[in-house]
Amino acid sequence: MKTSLYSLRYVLGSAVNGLWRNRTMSIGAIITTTIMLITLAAFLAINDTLNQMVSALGRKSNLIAYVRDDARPSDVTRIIRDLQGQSGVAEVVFVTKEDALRIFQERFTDQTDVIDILQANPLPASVELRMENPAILPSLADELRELSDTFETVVVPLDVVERLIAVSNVSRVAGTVMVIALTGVTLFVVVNTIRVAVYARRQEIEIMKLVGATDWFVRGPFIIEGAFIGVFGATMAAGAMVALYAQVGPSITQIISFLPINTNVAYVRSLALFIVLVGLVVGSIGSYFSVRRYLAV
Amino acid sequence: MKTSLYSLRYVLGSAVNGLWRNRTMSIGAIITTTIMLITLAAFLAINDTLNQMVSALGRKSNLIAYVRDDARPSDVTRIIRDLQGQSGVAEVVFVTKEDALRIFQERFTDQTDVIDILQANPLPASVELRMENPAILPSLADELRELSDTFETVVVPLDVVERLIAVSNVSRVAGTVMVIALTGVTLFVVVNTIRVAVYARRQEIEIMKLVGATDWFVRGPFIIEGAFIGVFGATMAAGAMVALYAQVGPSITQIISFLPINTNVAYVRSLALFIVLVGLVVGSIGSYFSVRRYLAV
Amino acid sequence: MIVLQGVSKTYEGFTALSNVSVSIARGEFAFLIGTNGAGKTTLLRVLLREEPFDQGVVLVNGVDISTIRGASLTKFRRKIGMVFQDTRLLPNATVSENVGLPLKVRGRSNRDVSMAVNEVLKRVALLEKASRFPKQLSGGEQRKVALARAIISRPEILLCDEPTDSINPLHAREIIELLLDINADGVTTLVATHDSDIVNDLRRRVIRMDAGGVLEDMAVGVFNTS
Amino acid sequence: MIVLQGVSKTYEGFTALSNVSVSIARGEFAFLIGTNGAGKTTLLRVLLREEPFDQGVVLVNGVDISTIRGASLTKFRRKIGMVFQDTRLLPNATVSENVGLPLKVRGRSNRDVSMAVNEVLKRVALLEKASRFPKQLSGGEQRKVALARAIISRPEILLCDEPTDSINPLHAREIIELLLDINADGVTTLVATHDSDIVNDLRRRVIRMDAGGVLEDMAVGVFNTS
Ligand SMILES: Nc1ncnc2c1ncn2[C@@H]1O[C@H](COP(=O)(O)OP(=O)(O)OP(=O)(O)O)[C@@H](O)[C@H]1O
Ligand SMILES: Nc1ncnc2c1ncn2[C@@H]1O[C@H](COP(=O)(O)OP(=O)(O)OP(=O)(O)O)[C@@H](O)[C@H]1O
Ligand SMILES: [Mg+2]
Ligand SMILES: [Mg+2]
Repeated sequence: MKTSLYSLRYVLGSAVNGLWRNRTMSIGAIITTTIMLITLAAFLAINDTLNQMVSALGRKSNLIAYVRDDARPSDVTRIIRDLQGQSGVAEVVFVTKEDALRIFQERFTDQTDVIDILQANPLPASVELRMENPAILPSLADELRELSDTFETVVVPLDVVERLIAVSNVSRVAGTVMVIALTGVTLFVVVNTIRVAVYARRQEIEIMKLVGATDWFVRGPFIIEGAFIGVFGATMAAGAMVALYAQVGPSITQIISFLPINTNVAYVRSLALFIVLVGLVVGSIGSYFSVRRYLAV
Repeated sequence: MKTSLYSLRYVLGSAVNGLWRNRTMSIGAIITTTIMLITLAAFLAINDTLNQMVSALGRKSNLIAYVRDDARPSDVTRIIRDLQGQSGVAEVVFVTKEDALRIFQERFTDQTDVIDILQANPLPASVELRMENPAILPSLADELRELSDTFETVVVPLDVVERLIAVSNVSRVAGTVMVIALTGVTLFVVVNTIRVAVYARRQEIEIMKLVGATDWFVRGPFIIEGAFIGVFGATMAAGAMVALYAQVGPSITQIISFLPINTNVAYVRSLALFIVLVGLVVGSIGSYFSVRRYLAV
Repeated sequence: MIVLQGVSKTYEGFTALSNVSVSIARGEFAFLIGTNGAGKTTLLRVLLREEPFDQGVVLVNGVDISTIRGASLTKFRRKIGMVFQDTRLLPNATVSENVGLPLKVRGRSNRDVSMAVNEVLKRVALLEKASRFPKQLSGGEQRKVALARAIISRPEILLCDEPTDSINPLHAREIIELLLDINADGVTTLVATHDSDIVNDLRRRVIRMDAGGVLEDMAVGVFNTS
Repeated sequence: MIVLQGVSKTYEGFTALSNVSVSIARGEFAFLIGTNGAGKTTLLRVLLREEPFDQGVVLVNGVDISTIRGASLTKFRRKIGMVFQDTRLLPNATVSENVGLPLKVRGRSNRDVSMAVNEVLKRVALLEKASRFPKQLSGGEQRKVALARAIISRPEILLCDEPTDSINPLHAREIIELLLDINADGVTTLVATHDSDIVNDLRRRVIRMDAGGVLEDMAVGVFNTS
């Protein structure tokens, strides 16, 4: 018990000494960790933003279901309520016959006479959808077409929708692949840096073993050093990220004010926490494995 | 002369030895260089693709100029020719009165009677633009509005245009910032790796200086080693990139076949060449500066 | 008891020990001499289980050391104090930390360690340089630190590889006296050396090696320098 | 001609040389002796311009060495061969490469270098270990390589820091004879050593240092070991 307490103190003191006395390596490793994690965090944030942007663009796309003049208003109301509850649908707008006429007149201001000569308003009322997830548009359109008592035609500007779906799929897949790849790269580079730092101190490890140190006695300080490098690098990365978000976030939100970009504190905080956790785990595990091969003395 | 020739041979031989005999460090540095440059190349490619995708989306957006019924056909033809020559304009389509009517009828299949009761076709002919660069739409619209002899109204679906301009600007700026940042990160990490490798061999440098070596005698092999690490890492990165492009390129092109994504050989080749060049320059210059501080013996 | 029976060892084809048989009783003091490259260091490294050997048996206190693994190896090495020919000080640890390492490794308290460090540094006259780093010491001072580290844990077996190298003759004698003191407490002591004066003065057991083999084993040995 | 006038040197507050004045004629042979930490190594490092000094003047062939910079420093060092106390071999270079380095550095052809390397390795009896790396050599063998590297370029001045450390007495004598040979060709030779037998045998000039100062300067010196 006493022994392990003393050892704990030794491990911590030894780790601090190790970091300080090998500071060229330590600083190199910390800076590498910092910038790799900043890169990763920035990429996560940008990927997230781009995904949101693409989804938001998709939301513009719509489905228009023209309502039969003889449809039952209660049916229409019910369907609209159903649609509003449907996941993937962002907004449901009901355009009355009068609205349709007004829009038509606004568009063709110089041809009001065309309409004026008609006895009745020839334009139908319509239900217009703005989508959260344009991918479900085709099937939704089919469903609505079945309701032929209510709807005359269901128009889906299909080419735009397809393009948006394709773009958003590609960008989502590309983003996910890049996030995974960049995470891998970050882990690899950080671990490699630690590996090289440990390699440069392999003789220390051998000497300690020859003097009667257990594997854990040797490993301990190295793992703490690695953890410290990871956490310190990650904290600097997280700090830089939070600062950047505070600076850049609002101006992005302003430029594309119509898009609900995530710049809220909770999201940034959890991203920062995640980054620090990654640093801790990668640093300590990286050290553990880096030291291992030199322990076989 | 003879001396410098022998030295050249020495420098090359010495560099090869140095790489091999410090292979833990060399391999670490090469792998780091490789994956950093792969990341950079992938990012350049993805950024380029996304920019193209966003631009292509922008192209869907259009400007519709409704032609006066009494406009002079020769004016319209001339304007269309001018517009086709204008940079930023992707496509110019002339929709005749008859086309307009047909489109209207197709859209409102059940209201053909509405039109039928009209004595004449009330819909105007129009010139529709698909833009390469939606940013110039507003000014272009103003120009066309001036031609009030020819055009009745010029309609620009402004909200969509504005959003697209904003999104494409943000994504272009974000992309450029990320490319610059990632280039910086890549250079930094590669240089840092080389710096650490040189640090681990600082005593060699001191010994050589004490034995009467000139600075260039010491530097030479290190610079060649750095250059080799850079070029080798970059070549692997470039190879991986070309292979990936060959694999992934076609399927992306297929998924979003409507977008003219750059997967052509020339582009990939120049990107690969660029990456190798970056490796060469960063490796050798990184070594040069890393060795410098230990030469002051 | 250290017993070597027909021990051979090659480094990548080069024979460094060939058919070495020698035994050293518990509490014995012996010199290991021989030309450069005779195999003295190799023999000591084999005894510490730093280097494996190819043939033969090495018994320490009756245990075949080639079978020792893992935690037992750590325990085994804690019985041994070694002065390495190339000192092998931790470059990034102070003199105190280097000397105290064998005790730290055993989990001793900071107070115990620093008391022991002070005592042993006093014996090699390096107390005032306790907070230096190895490269801030002269060559002889570094070797004294290495010696201090080897003896601080009061090992059962003391292996000294050229303990008086780079050491001034006056201090060298003091160091040998120190080793004899320690040996008098029952510590088996094996000293590889090129210092003929000391060997000839002490008239102790001398094992002379050459080309990897034991050439002579003299109970009261002399170091013939001509 | 080497002249030191009132040279002092401190390492971060610790005085390693204090007011040293000594002069060594061209072609002279002198031993530098003194207790551990006396300042012998420091003096040699000052002469190689490895370490700066704080006070006094050091003249080598009439040139104040503290003023030498850049390319002149390289030229200056090429006049000197040094055996470092800690050998300072390149760990990643073979014996041949280590020994040949001073010639490579001077831009000599591969043939010239390998001929010279062969010759000098023969003189220290290490020819058959030419392709080994330093850590594949015994301690004494490493020191011989360091000596070979110091003499291969036929320097004007030879500075040897414990050249017989870890070397078997028989070989030690050979090495000293080699140094005397070289000195006979007019090479100014300064040998820091703890080997009293050799110093007492040779009866050459002995400069005895203590605590950073010169205590004695004897034309025909003895090494008093009691
Ligand atoms: N790692 C190695 N690889 C190859 N040969 C080695 C290695 N280590 C030592 N040798 C060789 O083994 C022989 C014995 O070496 P050892 O170090 O045991 O000699 P020693 O008696 O201690 O010599 P010294 O008195 O010079 O210290 C030497 O010829 C040496 O060159
Ligand atoms: N870098 C340094 N920092 C602080 N003190 C140092 C440094 N190098 C040497 N010293 C001290 O300077 C003094 C002289 O050292 P030097 O190496 O010149 O001694 P020496 O005469 O060569 O001793 P030895 O015979 O043991 O080799 C010693 O007391 C040493 O502790
Ligand atoms: Mg030895
Ligand atoms: Mg010295």
